[in-house]
Amino acid sequence: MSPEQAIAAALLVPLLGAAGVLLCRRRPNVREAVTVLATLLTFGAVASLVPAVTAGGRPGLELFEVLPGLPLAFAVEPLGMLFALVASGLWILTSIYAIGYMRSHHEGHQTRFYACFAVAIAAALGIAFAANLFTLFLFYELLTLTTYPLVTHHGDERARRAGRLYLGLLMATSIVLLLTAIIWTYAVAGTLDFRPGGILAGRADAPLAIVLLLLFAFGTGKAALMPFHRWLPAAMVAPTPVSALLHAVAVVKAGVFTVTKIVLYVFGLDLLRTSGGGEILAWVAAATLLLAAAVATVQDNLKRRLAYSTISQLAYVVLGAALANGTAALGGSLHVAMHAMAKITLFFCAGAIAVTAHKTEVSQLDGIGRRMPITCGAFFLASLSIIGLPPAGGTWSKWFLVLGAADGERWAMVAVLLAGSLLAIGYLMPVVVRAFFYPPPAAGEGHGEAPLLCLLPLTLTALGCVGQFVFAEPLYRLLAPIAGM
Amino acid sequence: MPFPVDAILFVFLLTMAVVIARRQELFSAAMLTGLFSLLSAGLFTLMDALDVAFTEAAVGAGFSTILLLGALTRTTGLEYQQRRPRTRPLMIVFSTGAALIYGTLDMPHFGDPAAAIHHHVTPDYLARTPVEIDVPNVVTAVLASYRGYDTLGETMVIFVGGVGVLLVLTGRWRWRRRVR
Amino acid sequence: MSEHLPILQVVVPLLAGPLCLLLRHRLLVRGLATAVPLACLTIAGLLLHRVQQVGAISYHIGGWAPPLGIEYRIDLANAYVMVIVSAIAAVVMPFLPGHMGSAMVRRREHLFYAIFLLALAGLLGISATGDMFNAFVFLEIASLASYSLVALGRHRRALVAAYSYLIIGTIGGTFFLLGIGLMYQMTGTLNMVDLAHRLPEPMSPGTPGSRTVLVAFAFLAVGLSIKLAVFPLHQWLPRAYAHAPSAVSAFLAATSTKVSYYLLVRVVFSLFGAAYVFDALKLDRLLLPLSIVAMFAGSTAAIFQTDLKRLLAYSSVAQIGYMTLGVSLASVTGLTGGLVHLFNHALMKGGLFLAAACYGMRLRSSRIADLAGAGRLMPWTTAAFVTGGLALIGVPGTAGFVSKWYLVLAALEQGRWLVAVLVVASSLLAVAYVWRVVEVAYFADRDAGAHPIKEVPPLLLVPTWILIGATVYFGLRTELTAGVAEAAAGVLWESLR
Amino acid sequence: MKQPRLLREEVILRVVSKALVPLILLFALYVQFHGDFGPGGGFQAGVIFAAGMILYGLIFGLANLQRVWPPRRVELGIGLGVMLYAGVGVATMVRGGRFLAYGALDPHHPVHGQHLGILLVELGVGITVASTLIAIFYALGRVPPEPRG
Amino acid sequence: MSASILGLWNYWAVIVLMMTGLYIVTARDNLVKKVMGLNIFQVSVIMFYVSMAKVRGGTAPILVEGEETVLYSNPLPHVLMLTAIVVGVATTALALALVVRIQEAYGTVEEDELVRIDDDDG
Repeated sequence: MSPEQAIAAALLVPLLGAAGVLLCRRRPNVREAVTVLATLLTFGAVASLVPAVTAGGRPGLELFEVLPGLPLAFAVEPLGMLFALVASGLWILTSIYAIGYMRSHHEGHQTRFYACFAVAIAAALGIAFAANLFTLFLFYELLTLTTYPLVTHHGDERARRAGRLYLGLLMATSIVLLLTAIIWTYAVAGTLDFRPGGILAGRADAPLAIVLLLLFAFGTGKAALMPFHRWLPAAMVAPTPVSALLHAVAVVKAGVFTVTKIVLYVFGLDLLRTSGGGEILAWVAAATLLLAAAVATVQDNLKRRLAYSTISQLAYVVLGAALANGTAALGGSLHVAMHAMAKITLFFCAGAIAVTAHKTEVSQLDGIGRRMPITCGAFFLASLSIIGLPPAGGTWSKWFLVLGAADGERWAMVAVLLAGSLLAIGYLMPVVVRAFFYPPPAAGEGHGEAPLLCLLPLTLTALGCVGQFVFAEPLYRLLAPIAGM
Repeated sequence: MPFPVDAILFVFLLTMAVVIARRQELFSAAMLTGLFSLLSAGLFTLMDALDVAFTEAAVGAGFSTILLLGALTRTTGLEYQQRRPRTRPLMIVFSTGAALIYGTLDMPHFGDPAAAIHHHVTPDYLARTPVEIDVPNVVTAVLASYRGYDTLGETMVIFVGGVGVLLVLTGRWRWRRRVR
Repeated sequence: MSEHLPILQVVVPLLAGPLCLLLRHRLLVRGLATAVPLACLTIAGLLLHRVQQVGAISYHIGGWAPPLGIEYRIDLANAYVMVIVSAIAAVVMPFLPGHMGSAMVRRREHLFYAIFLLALAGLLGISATGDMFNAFVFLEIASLASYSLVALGRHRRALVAAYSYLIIGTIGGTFFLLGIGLMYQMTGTLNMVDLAHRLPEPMSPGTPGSRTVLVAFAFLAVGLSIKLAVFPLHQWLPRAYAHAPSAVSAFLAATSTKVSYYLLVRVVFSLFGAAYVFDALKLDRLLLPLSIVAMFAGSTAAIFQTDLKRLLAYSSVAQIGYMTLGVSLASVTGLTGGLVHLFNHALMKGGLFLAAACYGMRLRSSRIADLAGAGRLMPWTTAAFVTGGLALIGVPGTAGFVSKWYLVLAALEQGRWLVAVLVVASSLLAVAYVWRVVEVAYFADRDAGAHPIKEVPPLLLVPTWILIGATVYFGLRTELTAGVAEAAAGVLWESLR
Repeated sequence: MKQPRLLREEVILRVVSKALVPLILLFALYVQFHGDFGPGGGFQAGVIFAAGMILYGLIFGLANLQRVWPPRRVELGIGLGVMLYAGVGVATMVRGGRFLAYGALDPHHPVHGQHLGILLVELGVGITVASTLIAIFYALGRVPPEPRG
Repeated sequence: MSASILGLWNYWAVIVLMMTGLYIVTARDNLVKKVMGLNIFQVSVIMFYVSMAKVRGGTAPILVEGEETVLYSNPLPHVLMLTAIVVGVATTALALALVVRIQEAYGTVEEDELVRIDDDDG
C-alpha cells in the first residue's frame, strides 16, 4: 500500500465503517463486528505510515482545490502522525470497551452512537493529516458536529443543555475567533499551508502576531483554555466511552494538536519568541493549568474531577508550544500521547466503577479497591502518568517540558509545571487512597470486578502507560524533527 | 400667454385626488377615480399624447372603474372612520416628494425642444419610420416594431394579470382559519 | 439556431405559459411545465459556456440595433444568474404536482402552471435584457405572477400577505419606473450600455454632479431595494414567504430576490459605476451599516419565530444582508462574495423551504413545536433540513462557508476587521435558530394523540436532496460558483462605461 | 353591474344598448385595424370590444353573454392572443430573421413584412386584452360561492 | 429662480398629485381605497413621462405626409406609458381580486381589522 493509499484508507475506512454500522443496525452483533473491523483496519493503515515518516518522509495526498490556492490536501508530518496513532489506536480499545459498557448499561440509540463515533474518528484523522489550515478547519468543525449527537446521547433535558453548551461554545469560538484568524492569516500570508518555520514569519509584525496567536489559541475551543473550558465538564453527561473520546481519543487532543501545529507551522518558534506572543500565551496556559487543577481537587464527582484534570493537562501541551523552544515543544507533543493513554485509562476505570458499583462520587469509593483490585490498580498506574512519576509515560513528557522551560531560564514556568504536578497528586491520589485503604461501608455490596469487555481495555491502556515509559524511544525518534533535534 | 387650460386641469385633478382621499362613501370615490382618469386623458391630449389619452380613457376611466365598482359590490361601500395618527405615511410622502422636486431642478424645462431626449434615438424613430415601417403613427411603429418586444411583454402582463385574477377568484380551495 | 439562444432563453417559458391554457389537460400541462425549466437550464448552460469563451453576446430583438431597438445582452454576470434561476425552477417544478395537488381545485391546475412559467420567464427576462424599460416590464411580469402565487397559500392570511406584497411591490416597481424616467430625461436612451456612456459626468470627480441623475439613482436603488427586501424595506418578505405555499416560497426565495439583487448590482456597477456610487455618493456608508443591521436583526427575529417558514423567511432577510454587504464593501472580492452568496443562498434556502414543504405535507403544520419526533419518523427530510441549516450557518464543507470566506476576506483586505468579526459573529445567531429546530426534531417526543406521520415519497425527497446535495457539493467544488462569480464580478466592476 | 337584475328591466336601456353594442364592436374593429394611421391599436380595441361585451352582459344578463362567449372559450382566447404574438416572433426566427423582425416575413418587401407583422401582432394583443377583460368580468361577476360575512 | 418655476411647475404639479396618491396608498386602511390611491399614483407617473415628451409648439407624433418641418412631440415616452397603463390595470385587477377574496375570508377589508383578527387567531 502506497502512502497516498494509506492516507486515503485511514480517512475512508472509518466512514465506510459508519455506513456499515448503519446498514447493519438490525443485527447488533454484526454491527459491533463491523466497528471492530473498521478500527483494526484504520489503525493498520495509520501504522503503515509510521516507517516512512520516521525516516523523514512527508507523504501527502491532494484531492482538489476548493478555493483558489486552498486545496483539500493532506500531508503527514511527525506531530500529525503521533496524533493519528493515538486516535486510531485508542479507538480500538474504546470500541471494545464501549461494547461492554453500552450493553451492560442498556443504552439506547447504539447504532447512532457507533456511526457517529466512527465519523468522529475520520474527522480526527482528517485534522491530524491536514496539510493546510483550511483542511484542518473543515475537519475540526466536522468533529464538533459529529460528537454533538454523542454528547446529547441520552436526549433528556440535561443532555440537551450540555449539548447546547458544547456546540455553542465550540462553534462560537471556532467561527468567531478561529475562522477570523484563518482568513486574516490568508489575507496576510497568501497561503494557509503548514510549513516548517511558519508562514507568518516575516509577514506579520509583532502586534499582529500577538493578536492572531490569541485568536488562534482561544479560537481552538477544543483546547479548553480558560475561560472557554466549560463545555468539557458539562459534556460529562454523556456515556463513558464518549468521555473517553472527548478527553483522550479525539476531541481535546485535536484542540491542543491544532494549537501546537499552528504554533509550529504557521507562526514558527522564532516569530513566537520575537513577537512576545509566546510569553502571553504561556501565562494564559499557566493560569489555566493551575486554576483547573485547583478546581479539580475540590470536585467530588469523579468524572468532573477528571474533566478538570484534563483541562489542566491540556494547558501543559499549550504551554509546551508557547515556551517556544524545541525541547518544550517536544515535551508538549509527547504529552499528547502520554496524557491520552493515561486519561483514557482513568475514564475507563471511572466508567467501570459506574457500571459495576453504580458509584460516581469520590466520597463513595471507600474500600472499593478490595472488590475491584484490577480496576483500581489501573487507576493508580494512570494517575502516576498524569502526575509524571515513573514508571509511567507521563514522566518523559513532563521531563522535557521542565527541561525546555529551564533551558529558556523560565523559572516561573518551571515552578508552574511542578506545582501542577503537585496539584495532580492532590486530586488523584485521594481516590487511590480511599479505594485501597479506607474501610468499605458496613453494608456489603454484591459486586465484583467490572465486566470483562470493560476490564480488558483498561488493563491494556494501564499497561500502555507503563509501556510508554519503558519504550519511549520510537516516539522520541518520531517527534525529534519538530524539535529540531 | 394662452389660456392656461392645463393649469386648470391640474387644479381639478388635485381637488379630485384630495376628495378621493377623504371620501368615505366608496362608490362615489370610485366614480371620482374614473373621472380623474378621464381628466388626465384630457391633459394627455393637451400634451400631444393621443394614444396615451385614448388608452387612459378606455382603461382608466372605463375598465378600472368597472373593476372598482364590481369589487365594491362584493365588499363594502363604506370606509371606516380612521382614528390613528398618520405620521409615518406623511413622512414618506414628504421625503419622496422633496426628493423628486430636488431631482427636477437639473431637468430640462417643460417643453424645452433642446432636451436630451429629443436629440438622441427619437430623431431616428421619426426619420426612419416612414422608410422602414411606412405607417404614419410613429407611436404604433415604435410600439409594434422598434420596441415590439416590450409590447409582447405588456401583453404578457395582461395575461399574467388575467390568469392571476382567475386563479385567485375561481380556484376554490379552503383556507384554514387558524395556523395549525 | 444557436445565435437565437439569448431570446429562446426567455421566449420558451414565455410561450409555454399560454400553451398551458390551450392544453388544459393535467398530465400534458405537468409534462410541459417540467420540461420547460429543463430546456431553460440547458439554454442557460450553453449561454454561460458561450459567454465564457467569446465574451458578451448581444441579440438585437426585432433586428433593430440598439439603442433603437431592445437588446438582449448576455455576459458572465447574467448568464450566471440565469443558470441559477432556471436550475432552481427545474428542481422545484417536479416537486409541485405532489405538493400543490391537494391544495388546489383540479381543473384550475393549468392556470397555476401558466403563472409559474410566466414567473420564470419574467425573472429570466429581467436577467437577460440590456434595456432598462424592458427590465421594468419583465419585473412586473415576474411580480404579478409572484403575487398570485403567494395568494395560493393554504391559510387565509396568504391573501392579506399577497395583497400587502402587491401594494409594496407596486410602489417599488413604480419607483423603479420613475428612476428610469429621470435617467431617460437626462440621456434620451433606455439601453444600458448607451446609458452608461451618456449619463452626464460630474463636473469635478468625487461630487454627485447632476441632481437629476442623483435622484434617478436614488429611485432606482430604493425601488429595487424594496423588491430585494433590503433592511428596513423588508417587511413584506416574511409575511409573503411564510404564507405562500412552501414550494412557491422555495422558488421565490431562491430566485426572485436574487434577480432583484442582480439588477441592483447591474445598476450600481454597470450603469453608474463604482466611482460614482462609492466615491461620489459614499453609498457604502449607508449600505454597510444597513447590511450589518439586517444580518443581526433578521437572524435575531428568526430566533424568536414559532413558525418554521417564518423562521426561514427572516433568515432570508439576514442573508440578503450578506449579499448587500458584498456590494457595500466596494471591491471585486466583496462583489464576488455577494454573487457567490447569491448562488449559494439560492441553493440552501430553496432546499430548506422544500424541506419545510415536506414537513408541511405530513405534519399539516409549519409550527416548530409540531416537528417533535420528525427526526426519527422523517429521517431523510430532517437530515436535509439539518444539512441546509449547517450551510446557513456557514460550516466549512458547505456552500455557506464559501460565501462567508469571500465576504470576510473582502472586509479584511480593506482593514475593516470589525466588519469581518461581525460577519462571522452573525453566523452564531444562525446556529441558534437552526439548532432550535434541530433539537425539537430530534429530541422532543411526538404527542401520543397526534396523527401518525411517515417519510414523504421520493418524488418530493429527490428535489429536496438535489438542492441540499448541491450545497455540499458547491461547498467543496467551487469552480462553477466562486470561479464564475469572480469573473462576473470583474465584468460588472469594469462597468459599461 | 351593481344591480344587474334591475338594469335588465329598464326598457330604455335595453333598447339603447341593443343599438349601441354593435356600434361599439364596429368601433373596436375600426380601432383595431386603423391603429397605424391614427391613435389606437390592439390594446385599445380589445378594451373597447370587451366594454361592448360587458355592457351587453350587464343589460341582458351574464348568462346570455356566456352563451355567446363561454368562459372556457374566453380562457382559450387569453392564451391564443399571446401565442399569436409570440408566434409571429417564432415565425420570423424560422424565416431567418431575429425574433420579431417582421421584415423577414416578406423577404422581398421588408416594409410589407412590417405591415403584416404589425397587423398580426396587434390582432394578438386585441384578442388577449378582450378575452382577459371579459374573463375578469366573469370572475368578478360570479355569485360568491359561500354566503358573505 | 422664476425661470425654473415657469419651466418646472408642470413637473411639480405632477409630483404633488403623485404624492397625494402615494399618501392614500400608505395611509388609508381600506383596501379598496388603497387601490384607488395606487391608481392615482400610477396615472401621475404617466403624466410625468408624458410631460417629458412634450415639445413646445410640437404636435402629436403622427407623421404628416409631405411636411418636413413639422415639430413632433417625442413618441417614445408615449409608447412606454401605454405599457405602464397596462401594467397598472393588471395590478388593479389582481389587487381587487385579492380584496374580494379577503372580504370573503375575513368579512372585512379594513387593514386594522384584519390585523386584529389575525392577532386574535394567535
